[in-house]
Amino acid sequence: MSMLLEVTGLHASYGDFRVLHGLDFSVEKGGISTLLGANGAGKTTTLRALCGMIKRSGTIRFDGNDISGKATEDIVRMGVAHVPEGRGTFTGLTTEENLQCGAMTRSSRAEIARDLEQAYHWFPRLRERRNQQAGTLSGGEQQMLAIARALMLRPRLMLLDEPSFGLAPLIVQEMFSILRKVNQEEQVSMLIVEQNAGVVLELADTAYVLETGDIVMSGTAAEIRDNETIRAAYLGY
Amino acid sequence: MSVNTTTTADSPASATKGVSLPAPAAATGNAKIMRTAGVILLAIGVAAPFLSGNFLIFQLTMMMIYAIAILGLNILTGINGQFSLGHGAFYAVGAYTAAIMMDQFGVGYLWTLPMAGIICFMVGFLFGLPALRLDGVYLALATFALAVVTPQLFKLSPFEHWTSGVMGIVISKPDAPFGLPLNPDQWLYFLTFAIGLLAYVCARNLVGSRTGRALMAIRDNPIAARSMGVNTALFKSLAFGVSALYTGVAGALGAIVVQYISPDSFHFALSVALVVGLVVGGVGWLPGALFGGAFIMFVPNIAEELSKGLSGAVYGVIMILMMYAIPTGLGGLLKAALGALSKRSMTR
Amino acid sequence: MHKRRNMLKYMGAGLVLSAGLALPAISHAADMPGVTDTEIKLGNIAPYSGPASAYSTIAKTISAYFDKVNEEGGINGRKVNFLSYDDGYSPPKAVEQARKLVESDEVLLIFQSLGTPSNSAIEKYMNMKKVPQLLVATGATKFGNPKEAPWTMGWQPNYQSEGIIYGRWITSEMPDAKIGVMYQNDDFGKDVLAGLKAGLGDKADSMIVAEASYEVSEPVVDSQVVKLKASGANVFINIATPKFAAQAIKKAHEIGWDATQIVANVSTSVAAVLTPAGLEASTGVISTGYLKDMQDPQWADDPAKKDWEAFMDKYYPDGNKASNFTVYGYSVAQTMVHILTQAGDDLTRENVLKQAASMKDVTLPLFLPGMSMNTSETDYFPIEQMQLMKFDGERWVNFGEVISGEVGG
Amino acid sequence: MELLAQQLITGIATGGIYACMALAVVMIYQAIHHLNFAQGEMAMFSTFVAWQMLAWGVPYWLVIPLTVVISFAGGVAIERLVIRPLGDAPVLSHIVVFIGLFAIINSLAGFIWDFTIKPFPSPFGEGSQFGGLISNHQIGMIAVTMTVLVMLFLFFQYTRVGLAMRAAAENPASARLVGIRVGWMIALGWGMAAAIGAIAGILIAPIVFLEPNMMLSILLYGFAGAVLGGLTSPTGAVFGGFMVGIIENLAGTYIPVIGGELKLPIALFLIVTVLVFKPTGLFGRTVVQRV
Repeated sequence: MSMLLEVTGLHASYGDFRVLHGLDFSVEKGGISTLLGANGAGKTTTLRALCGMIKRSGTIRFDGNDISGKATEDIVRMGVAHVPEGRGTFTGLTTEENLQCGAMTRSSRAEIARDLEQAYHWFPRLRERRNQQAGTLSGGEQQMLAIARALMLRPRLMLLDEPSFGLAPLIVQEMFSILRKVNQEEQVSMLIVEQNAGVVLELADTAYVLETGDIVMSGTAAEIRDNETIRAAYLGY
Repeated sequence: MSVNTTTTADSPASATKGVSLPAPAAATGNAKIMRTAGVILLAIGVAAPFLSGNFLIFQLTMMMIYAIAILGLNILTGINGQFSLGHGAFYAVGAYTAAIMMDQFGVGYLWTLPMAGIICFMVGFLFGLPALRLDGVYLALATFALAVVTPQLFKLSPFEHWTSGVMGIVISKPDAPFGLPLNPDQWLYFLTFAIGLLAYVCARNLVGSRTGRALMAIRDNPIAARSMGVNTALFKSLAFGVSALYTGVAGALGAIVVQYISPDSFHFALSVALVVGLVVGGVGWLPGALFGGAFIMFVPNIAEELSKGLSGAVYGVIMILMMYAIPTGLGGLLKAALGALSKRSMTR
Repeated sequence: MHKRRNMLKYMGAGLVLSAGLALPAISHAADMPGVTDTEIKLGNIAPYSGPASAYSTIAKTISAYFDKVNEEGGINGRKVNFLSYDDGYSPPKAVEQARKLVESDEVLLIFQSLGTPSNSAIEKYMNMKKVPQLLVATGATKFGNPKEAPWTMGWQPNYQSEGIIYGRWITSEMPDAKIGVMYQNDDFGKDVLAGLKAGLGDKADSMIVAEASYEVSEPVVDSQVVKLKASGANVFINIATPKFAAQAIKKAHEIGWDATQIVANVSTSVAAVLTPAGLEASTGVISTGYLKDMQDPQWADDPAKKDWEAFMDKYYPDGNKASNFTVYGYSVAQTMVHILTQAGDDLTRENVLKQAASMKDVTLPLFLPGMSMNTSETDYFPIEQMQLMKFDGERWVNFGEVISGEVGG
Repeated sequence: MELLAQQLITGIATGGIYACMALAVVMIYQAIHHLNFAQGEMAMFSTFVAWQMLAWGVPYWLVIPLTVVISFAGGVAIERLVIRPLGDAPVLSHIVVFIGLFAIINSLAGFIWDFTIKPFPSPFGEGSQFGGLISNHQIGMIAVTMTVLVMLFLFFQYTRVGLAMRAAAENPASARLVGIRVGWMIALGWGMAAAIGAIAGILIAPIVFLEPNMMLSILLYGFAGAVLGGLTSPTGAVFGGFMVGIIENLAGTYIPVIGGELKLPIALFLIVTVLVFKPTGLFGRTVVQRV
């Protein structure tokens, strides 16, 4: 089984305050892993640490290369797309400009144009809003824009931070079905951080449960999903 | 642009910002260090005029005057989070208030100080009202405009009768009262020293008071402050007023000590110097004002010693190097040092 | 009156105290501070930084001139130690530097401190300390008042008498003139304007049809020139410092305003004013002068110019020969040397002041022919003569008599 | 009526100077969200560089592109060498560094070229229009300003680098997440601001004459114009610059007694008033954000 992302002993801190205390987890090539846990467990921090947005230590292997010392831009350029908490929309740019930004690291204009069409194919609502200031989009539209923008990178790994946050259940369903299609058709691996464990466990292969900066449980999504104790103790559903 | 203020040991806000406060034992240790430093400083301050020549006394007096002005700016910027590039204007208003009262109405110099304070408070408060609507760079420009415009107002022909226009006003230096055995330089030194001390104590009390907490709440999170029922408009204008009061008193003292004022005394470079002093001393750290005052008083002289033709360049280089070495000012450096110290004492 | 008494009281107290507390102000060489057997210490304050830093050229020239004097053996065997400090054109800083020079460096005197505000700021202090403040670099009329400030003396022709000369000339030559005045809104502009009005006498109100002031903080003065032309004036009096004077001359030419133009003496440099403004635009401009313009071809073969050039080449090679500040600095330094030479070995402050106040027909190589300096205990204006001159497109041509201004006569 | 027309035209001519500078101000604001107090001095220094090359006999048509290139490199160098080491120091520390830069550049220029005013030749030759109210140079200057404005618009709207710069300025964290090298975008912003400043300096110098303090007050007017128009909009900045020139001239001419003495204060007062009612300036865009 070959791993696309292998993390061992990941530590991270904000100033003097340690947030992560040595995490080990991985994402298979073509697979989907999820990090579950309550608010403040360190999920977002984990994604930020992976991307080099905060100071971290430990080994992070992406496709065999250690990226733990690399700058965010360089990690992104290797094919890691991060859909951040709060979606990271460029609110002052139009929808289409946001998507163009997603393809900033690529050079072939023809391919970019093709991918833009593909993005609109997946998210038709965005096509309608293509010349609108992105800040005026609804929450669901902005989340779709964030995912579509990440796809414009042609990523090999997508890091998604609470994609369902603040969205209506119907939209969440729609979005996760698109994510499944992306995963299957484009072979994009994913690491999804979620509080909404019920939905994400349907999608993921592997799941890790995080509590105050430590992984307290891991296993296949099915195992976690079917374990009453875990559900009651950590996932609250 | 939001003004990033460094929180310091003085402000309770540091606790909410996730900076770990030193343990109580260490805190008293720090307080002890600070108190000892304060007492030593005080002793030096009292002894200085008897140990040095009149010229140095004059320089030290000017340094303290700038420190009082910077203290005022610190209340606005450090405590309330509003920005001003135009405090030289309030300094000028204070100076002119004092000079006109003494020159035109023969008022005793001591009485001009509270009057300068009151007038500057009003001017500051009124200026603070429109400034409420402005943020960041816009406020910076509005205050900068104030600094540029004020000297021009003082030479307006309709006011020339009081201001003497471009010729300026010459003032007499007061003698020491009650037959104190002090020469005028020494006496003004002690007067400034006492007023500076008073100003500092008042500022400290202000910071510790409910008003002070409200001001800091506005700085750290204006929306939350408003939702907690703080009248942000009133408090922000008030901060402008109090800040202008301090700077105005400093201006009045400056006029008396220098014995002369003219529109050229208050070029906008003065406002810029005050900001430099504020940042070098440490934004939000009240004692930093003294170091800021020392910086803007003495460093240009050092620069001039190094190179006359390039004194401006040398001063600029020193400024930039300071910002590399201590980006959060002396206050930030001291805080970090004390933090490290208390951490070590904790592990012990 | 009341104030004066206070001042006296203070002075008494100050003396007693400084003696009592053993401050080091009066110690060695009590009667000749700043002077040893080998050295004379002179102080100076100039704006090396800040908005007026252009003027620092004067102090640099003076410093270079004293290098020359020292190399040639000094003054009566003593070398001049010229201490020049920066005040950035800020009065509070000027006070600080003056006190440093007097109390810490213990100079014999301060000379050529620059600018009306800075000199106003230190005047009281200097007189209280009885330290000469000689040949100050400003033409403000107030620095020539031996009754109120016996230790303060000017040098250059004062601004008011310059204005008076223009006023007189207009009343006699152009009695029907309609005058538009542009002036810098500071002591210089207002002083010349006041002199002009005095010179015009009771016709001032009717003859001056428009006034427009400008601030040094303004980038351009186009608006003022356009406004003055619109007033219908046929005489344009341009009381401005070099940059603005040049702009105004250029603008007046561009808008085709064919008024008789008068430009203030501070802005007569061919290289720094008239050439930037355009020589064609400058043709016919009238002003007054007392120093030779070294860029003016009529002095090409003048031996005094050769001396000056040799001095510049040897002692101030970085200096800009096109700047008439160097001519000014050279001449004022020569005046100082003259005074100190006259004082001989009696270099007390009192005697130096006395020598400064007793110049009789002293002339300098770079003075226009016929000019001289005269002072007395009641006349603290060394240079009071000026001559009208007109620019012919290439050089200044003097015309009329050498005129004497009467202020403080 | 004639005077009104004259003052309007003069105001536009003078406003062209401010517009030119305001454009440079907005350029750097877009990149770093600060007002750079050293900007005027940088422009002045660039102009001296151009003057020096002319004095050495380099032909005019070569001097301008050379100066622009040198200034661009200088701007990038200042960002890399002086600003970058500051990292994420507080805003006020940045401002002190700008003040320091201001002092250094001003002092250095005075040291190298001294303070005597120097005429600077106009690329558009002598001569004037409208009875001398506006010189050919000023018309040329306005045309160049407009051209630069259009080019900037095209650059930001239609090139990938322009888009990347906008993205980096608006949300640096997100920009990094799409692989934009934000640090270099900021350096690029400095370079472009310096280059535009150089053009502004070369255009302004023939009017106000070249000397180290020539930008001291123009920068303030440039700020005023930029803020009036809205710091987020180059078009607004140019418009604001012209407005400041016109307001100032009309106030100086028509407000009795104190008008002439208070040209600048009146203009600034009006601007602050505008800001009070429209805090982002006339053309400023408020970014709408739905939560």
